[in-house]
Amino acid sequence: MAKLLFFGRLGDLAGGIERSISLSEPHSVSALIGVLEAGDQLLGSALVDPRIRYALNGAIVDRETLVEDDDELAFLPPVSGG
Amino acid sequence: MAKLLFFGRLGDLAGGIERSISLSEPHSVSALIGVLEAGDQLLGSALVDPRIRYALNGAIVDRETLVEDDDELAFLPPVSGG
Amino acid sequence: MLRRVTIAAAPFDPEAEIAAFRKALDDSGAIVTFTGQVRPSNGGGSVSTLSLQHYPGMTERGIEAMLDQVAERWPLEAVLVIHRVGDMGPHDPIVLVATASAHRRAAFEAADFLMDYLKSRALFWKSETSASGKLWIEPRDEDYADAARWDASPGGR
Amino acid sequence: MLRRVTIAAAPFDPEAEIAAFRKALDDSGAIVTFTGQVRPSNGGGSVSTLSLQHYPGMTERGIEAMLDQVAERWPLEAVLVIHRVGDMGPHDPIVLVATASAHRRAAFEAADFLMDYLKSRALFWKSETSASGKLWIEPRDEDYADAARWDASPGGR
Repeated sequence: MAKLLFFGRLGDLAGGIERSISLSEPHSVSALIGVLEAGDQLLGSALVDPRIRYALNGAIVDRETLVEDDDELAFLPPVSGG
Repeated sequence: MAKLLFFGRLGDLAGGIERSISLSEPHSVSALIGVLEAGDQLLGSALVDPRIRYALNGAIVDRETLVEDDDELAFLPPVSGG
Repeated sequence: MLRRVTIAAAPFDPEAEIAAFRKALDDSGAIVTFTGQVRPSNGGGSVSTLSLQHYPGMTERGIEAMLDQVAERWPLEAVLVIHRVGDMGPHDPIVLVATASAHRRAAFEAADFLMDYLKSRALFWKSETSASGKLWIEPRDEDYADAARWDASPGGR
Repeated sequence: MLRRVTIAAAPFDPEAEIAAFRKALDDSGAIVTFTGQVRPSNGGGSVSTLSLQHYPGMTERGIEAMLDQVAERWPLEAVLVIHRVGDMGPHDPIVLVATASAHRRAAFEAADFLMDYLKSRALFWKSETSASGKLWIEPRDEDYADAARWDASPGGR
């Protein structure tokens, strides 16, 4: 299972911060978003917002990067701390 | 009596922070320095250093300002706090 | 450079932390601290709860990488970063940054730099819950502009 | 703007002062503090005593006038200045400046500005006594340059 993490307002859209997905073969980040979009169009379109960044196992990646089973993919909306 | 105050290294030269001087008539700051210089040339020349400022009763003045008996004249060398 | 980074899930006492930070110093003459706390009202209505979320592991690594930059740019003896996560109420401390150096310019600039990073680039997500509901907060334009000041001048301002 | 200026002839506790300062705040989200303390060694030999002298009355009026400028330039809720006079040993606090505002830029700039003033323009005279004797300290060129930054830009940096 790949672990998906939705931070900030994406967690509200996804109905929770964490979700698991079984990947029988590697998916690009884009393809994975496509899978999510098929189930929830609102979430899907939020995930392709140009300001969303993607972190694979803790490192920022682009949408062409392949996600495998056992990977952790995080969706990072604009941050705000302090 | 006019009160004279010597701050910072001027106090070391003057042998103390405070000194009194009796002024029978008003003296300009310059004239007063002249009186002090007559008694102590080293102190006198330190007091005309262009970086020394003069405060009469708590306000910065120039060397032409008149000092009267009962006034407080302070000699302020370059400051350093913090 | 002594450094400590803490992501705190529970309330912390800024002054106790500053006292401990200062006590550990050897040759520093200048200590700058920044404390950020929850404002009772943020523009419109009164805020009941402010919530901060982070990405455990990645958030800390981002801050540590920023401290590597700080260590290269400024001659600091020590730096401290404490950042709350979870739910906070009015006046609760959110963040503490402390820097110490021989002279004050380095301490001021490094604290300023770190706060700009924490406000607009570190991996935190902030929401406010008030009578009118939950609102996700994004940095103000000013926060982005503040952070960008440091990109142009690698040697400090 | 709440303000407090203290010339302290006896040691003070910076963190206790910061805690009291912060507790009195209402709507500030940002608190910046600067603490200056005696360095055990200042360049050459070890310093045994640092002494600060002021001109009672005139020194305080100068700082108050500077706070008038601060109040005009930055939207602060509160500002605190504590400055030691008399004899101090290594690690003793010399000066504390604290500023509080809604957002952090004003608090940072005002604290920075006040320290530049206190270092090179306020009426204090500082001497160090070490094994090699007593030495009157003057501001570094950097202190004068720092203070001059504010003259050119009336609206802050």
